[in-house]
Amino acid sequence: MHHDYSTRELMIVAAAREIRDGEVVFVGMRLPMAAYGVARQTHAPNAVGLYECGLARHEPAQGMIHTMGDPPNQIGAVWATGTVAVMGLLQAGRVDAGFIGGAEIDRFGNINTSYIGGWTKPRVKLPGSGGAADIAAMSRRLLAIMSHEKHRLVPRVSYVTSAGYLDGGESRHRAGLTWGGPAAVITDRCVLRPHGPENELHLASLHPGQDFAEVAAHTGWELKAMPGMAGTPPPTEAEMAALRRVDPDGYWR
Amino acid sequence: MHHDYSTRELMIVAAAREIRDGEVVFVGMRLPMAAYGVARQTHAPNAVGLYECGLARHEPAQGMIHTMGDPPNQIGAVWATGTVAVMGLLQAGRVDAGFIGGAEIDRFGNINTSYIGGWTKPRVKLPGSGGAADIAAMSRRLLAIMSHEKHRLVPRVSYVTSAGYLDGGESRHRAGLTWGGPAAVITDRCVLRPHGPENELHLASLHPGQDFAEVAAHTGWELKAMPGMAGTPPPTEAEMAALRRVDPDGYWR
Amino acid sequence: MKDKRLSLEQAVADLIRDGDSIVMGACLESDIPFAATHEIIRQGKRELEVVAPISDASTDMLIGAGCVGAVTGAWVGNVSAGLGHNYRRIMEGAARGRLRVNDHSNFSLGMALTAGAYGIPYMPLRSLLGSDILRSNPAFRVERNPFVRDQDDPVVLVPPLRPDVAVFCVQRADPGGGCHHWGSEGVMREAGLAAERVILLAEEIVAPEVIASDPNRVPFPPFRVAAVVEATAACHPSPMTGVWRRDTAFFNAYHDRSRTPEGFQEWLEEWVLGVNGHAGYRARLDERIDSLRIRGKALAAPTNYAAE
Amino acid sequence: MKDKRLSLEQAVADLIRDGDSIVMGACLESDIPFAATHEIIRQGKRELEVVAPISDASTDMLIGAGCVGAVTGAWVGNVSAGLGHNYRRIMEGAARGRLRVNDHSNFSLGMALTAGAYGIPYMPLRSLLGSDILRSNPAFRVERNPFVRDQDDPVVLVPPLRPDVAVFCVQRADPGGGCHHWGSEGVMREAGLAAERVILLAEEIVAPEVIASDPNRVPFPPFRVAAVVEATAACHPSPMTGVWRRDTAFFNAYHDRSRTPEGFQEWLEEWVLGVNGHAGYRARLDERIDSLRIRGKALAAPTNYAAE
Repeated sequence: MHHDYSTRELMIVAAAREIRDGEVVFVGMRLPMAAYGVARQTHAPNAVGLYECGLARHEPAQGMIHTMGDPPNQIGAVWATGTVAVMGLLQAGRVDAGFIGGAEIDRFGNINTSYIGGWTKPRVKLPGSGGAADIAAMSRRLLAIMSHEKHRLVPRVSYVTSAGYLDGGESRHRAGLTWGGPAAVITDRCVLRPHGPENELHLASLHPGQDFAEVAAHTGWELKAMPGMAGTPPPTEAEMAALRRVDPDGYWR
Repeated sequence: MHHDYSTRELMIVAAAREIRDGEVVFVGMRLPMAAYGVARQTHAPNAVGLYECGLARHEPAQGMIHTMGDPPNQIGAVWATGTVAVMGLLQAGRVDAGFIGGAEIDRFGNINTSYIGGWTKPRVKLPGSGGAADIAAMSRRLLAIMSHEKHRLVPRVSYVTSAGYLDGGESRHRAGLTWGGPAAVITDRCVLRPHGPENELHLASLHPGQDFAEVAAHTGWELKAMPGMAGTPPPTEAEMAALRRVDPDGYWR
Repeated sequence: MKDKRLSLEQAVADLIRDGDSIVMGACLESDIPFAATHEIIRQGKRELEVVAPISDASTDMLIGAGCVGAVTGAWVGNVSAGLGHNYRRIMEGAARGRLRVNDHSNFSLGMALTAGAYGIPYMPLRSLLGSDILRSNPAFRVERNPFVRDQDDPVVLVPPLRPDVAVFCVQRADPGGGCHHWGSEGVMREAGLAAERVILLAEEIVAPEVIASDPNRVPFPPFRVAAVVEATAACHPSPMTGVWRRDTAFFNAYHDRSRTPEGFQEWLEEWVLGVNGHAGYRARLDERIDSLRIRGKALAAPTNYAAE
Repeated sequence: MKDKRLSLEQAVADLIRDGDSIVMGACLESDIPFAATHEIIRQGKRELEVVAPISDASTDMLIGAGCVGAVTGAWVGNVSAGLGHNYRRIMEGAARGRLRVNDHSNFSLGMALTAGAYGIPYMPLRSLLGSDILRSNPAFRVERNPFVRDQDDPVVLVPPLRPDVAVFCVQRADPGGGCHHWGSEGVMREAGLAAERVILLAEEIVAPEVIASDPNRVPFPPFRVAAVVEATAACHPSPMTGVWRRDTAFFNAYHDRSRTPEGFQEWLEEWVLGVNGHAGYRARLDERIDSLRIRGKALAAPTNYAAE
C-alpha cells in the first residue's frame, strides 16, 4: 500500500482497476488516459485503447498529452484511421468498456454534458456530446468519472446527453439499447454501481477517509449502500509506480 | 483519317469520343480502359478515371494490363482507396460517365450479365453484376459496349442485371433512378442511342462498311434510325496514334 | 493539370459565401485550419453554418466574431481548457435566438457525412437511442427496423450532410489538389467527399509525383479539391502529426482572455484583426513557432509501388 | 503481445469450419489468397458460404472442388479469361440446387460489409433500384424513404453481412496481427472489421515496430486478427502491389483446362491435391515465380511521425 497519493490519483487507480486484461477500451480524455496507462502496466498488459479521433494504441503515449490528437498519441499507434471506423467498432459491440466524464449524472446513470436548465433556454450551455452519447450507448460497460457534488449527482438530469439506465429497470433495453449501461461511476468520494432490479446507482466502495453519511449528504438522491459495500483499496506501490511513469511531472497530483 | 484499323479499334475510338474533357469516368475493364487512354491523349486531357477496385488515375496505366488491380494500374494512381469510396462517389452523383459491357441488352438498354433463361433454372450462368448494376444505376450517362448479334440485342432481357430505361419512357425515373440511363451503346456495327419519349435505342451512327438493313437484321427488335443518323467517323491519325501508345503490342487489333 | 493554388485571402473570398455550411477541419483535435478561421473573421463572413465534429476552439472564435448562424455539431468548447465562453455567452443570453444549434454526437455527425459522401439517402444507427439529442435536434427520426418483424426494434435514422465547404490542413499537397495526410483522420475523408468545395491549407507544396508516389495516403481525389493554399503553421495552435506540437498554453490563454466580451475583443484584435494575414500572425508568434516545430525524424517503413 | 503465427495448414484447420461464411480476399482482382483456397480444398472443407466481391477464379476453384454451399457475391468467373466453368456446370445442371446464390452488386456487397463492420442495422441504397438482383435475392427490401413525405422515394435496404472468416494477403505483418497493405483496397477494410476471425497471409513477417512506424497503412487493428501465416506468393496467380505481377497465363490455362470436369480434376491434381502444401506449389512454379517478382523500386515519399 502506498501512502502518498492525491484524490485524483486514487480516482485514476480506481478507474484503471475497471479495465480487465485483454479488453478493448474506449479511452476518453484526461483521467481515463492515465487510467489506461496504469492498467496496461499493471494487471491488464493486453488491453487495447481506442481513441475517437481515429487511433488504436497498445502502449500508452509517452509523457503528458493534452488531447488525444497530440503527436505523442500518434507515434507508435497500432492503427490510425477515422472516427467512423473506431466508433463503428463500438456500435458493432466490439468495445468492452468506455470512459466518459460529465457535468451532471442521475440515479440511473444518465449523464448531461449539453444543457443545464433545458435546451430551449439553458442556464448553462455545456460543450455537448462529443463522442459521449455514443460511448454511453454502445460500450459493453460504461465507466463514468465525476466530481462528487450534490448539484452534479441529481435525481434526474435535465437533459440526457448520454443514456444510462434511462428511467431504470428495463427501460434502457426497451429503448433499443440491448447491451451496456453504467458499470461504475468513479467520483472523488466513492465508487457507485448499479444495483437491484431498478439499476439505481448504489454506493459500492468508499474512498479512504470518506464516510457514508457525508457522501450521502453530497448526493442528490437518497443514496443506498450495496450489499458488501467496502472501502476503496488505496493505490498499491505497483499502481503508483505505473502512474508515475504515465505522469512523470505529477500533472494529476 | 486513318485507314488501317480493326473493328475493335474503331469501337475503342468511338467509346473514347463519348468521354468529354474534364469528366469523371468510371472505367471498366478491357476496351474502356483503352478508350479512356485514347480520350485522355486526344480531346479529354483533364478527364479522371475511376476504378471500382479503389483507384483514381489521371494518366492511363503504362502498357497492357489485364485487370484494373494489376501493378501498372496501381503505380501512379492519384488515389488508392476502397470500393465503397469510389462507388459511393457514383451514388452521390459525382460520376459523369460509366462504362460496362454485357451479354444481352434490350431495346430499352437494360443489360443482363447474370442469367440467360431465368434465374431459377438458367440455361447459361454468367458471372453476375460485379459493379455493372451500380454503374448503370448511378452514372450520369451509361456507355455500354456490346458485340452486335441478334441473340444479344433482344426485345427484352430475361434478367435485368443493370437497369437501362426499364420499360421505357419514365419507368426508370419512377423506379427511383432520378438520373442516368444509357447514353450510347457501342457495338461492332454501329452506335445506338436512346431516342424519343420511350427512350428506345435507335441507330445513331453506322460504322464504315455497315448498312442499315444488315444491322437491323442482326438486331432483335425492329430497329429504327435516329433523325440525323450518320456514319461513324473512322479513327483520325491522332486517335490512332494515341491508341498505339496505350496498346503498343496491338492486343486490341 | 489545372493549377488550383490561391492565396488564403483569395480562397476564403472566392469559395466561402455568407450562409454557407462549412467544415473547419475534421480531425477533432489536430489539423484544425485556424488560419482560415482567422481569415473568415477578417473578411467578416456572416451566417455560416459550422459543421463541427469538435474543431477545438475554432467554432468558439467564429461565434464570438459574429460569423455563425448555426452550429451542426457534437461539441463546441476548448478541448484542453474547457468550455467555450463565446458559445456560452450567446446561448445563455437573450441573443440565443441568433444561433441555431443542431445537436449531434461525433458518430452521428460522422455517419451524416458518410451518407453525404456516398449518396446514402439516410443512415440507420443504434447509437443515440435514449439520448435527448433525438429530441433537441428534430432532424433525426426513430423508426422500426423493417427487417425485424416480431418485435419492436427501434433505429435512429440520420439524414445526410453535404456541406458547401470543407477546409483541411494537410502535411503536403500538389498544385492540382492531390494531397497527403497522416495521423488520425477524424471525419476528414467523409467531409472531403461530401463537401461541394474543398480548400486545402498545405504545410508544403510538392510536385504531383510526390503525391502520386503514395496514393494510399491521399484522403480524397484531387478532382474534389477546389483550392490549394500554401500556408505554413495554418493549424496553430492545434498540432499536426510529424510537423507541429500542440500549443496548449495558447489555447489556455485564449480561454482566459475570452472570459469577458472585452477580453475576447482584445484577443481578436491582437491575434486576428490587427495582424497582416497569416504571415503577420506567424510573425507575431515569433520564436514561439520555432519551439513548436517537430525536429525529430521517425520515418514510416519504406513502401514499394513498383510495377516491374 | 500474443504471438498469432500459425502454419497455413493449422490456420485453415483451426479457424475455418464446415458451413462457415468466408471472404477469400476482398481486393477484387489483386491480393487473392489462393494459397488458402488450395489449402481449404486439400482439407476438404464443405458447405462454405463464399462471400465473394470478385475474388477472381478462387470461387470457381472452390465450387469445382465441392467446398461451397452458397455464394453471396457480385461476380464469379475468371477476370481476364471470362466465365467460370465450374460455376456454370453446377448452375446449368441438375445439381444446381446444391449451390445457393445470393446475388449482390459490388457496391451492395461493400455496403453490407460496411453495415456488418460498423453495427449499422441495415444500409439504405439508391443503387440497384430497377435491377432484378432485388428479385433473385430476397434478402433486400425496398421501402419508402421516410424523410420524403410528398412523393414516393424508394430506397433499397441492404442487410448487414458479418462473415465468420476473412482471409487476406498483405505485404507485411507482425506476429501480433498488425499489418500493412497498400494498393487498391476493394472491400478489405470493411470485411476485416466485419468478420469474426481474420487470417492474414503475409508476404513477409516483420517486427511490430515496422508496422507501428506507419499506423495509417494498417487496414484494421491487430486485435481483430486471429492468425498470421507467413506465406510468400500466397496470392499467385493474382498480383500484389509492389511485390508480384499478375500471372495471366496461369489464369488462362486454368480457364482452358477447367472447361471439362476431367480437365479440372487434372488441374486440381497437378496444382493443389498433388503438391505438398504451399511450398510444394511454389516449387512446382519453379522459375516462373521468379519471373513474376517485381524487382524495381518506386518508393513512397518519406513520411515523418516524430512527436518531438
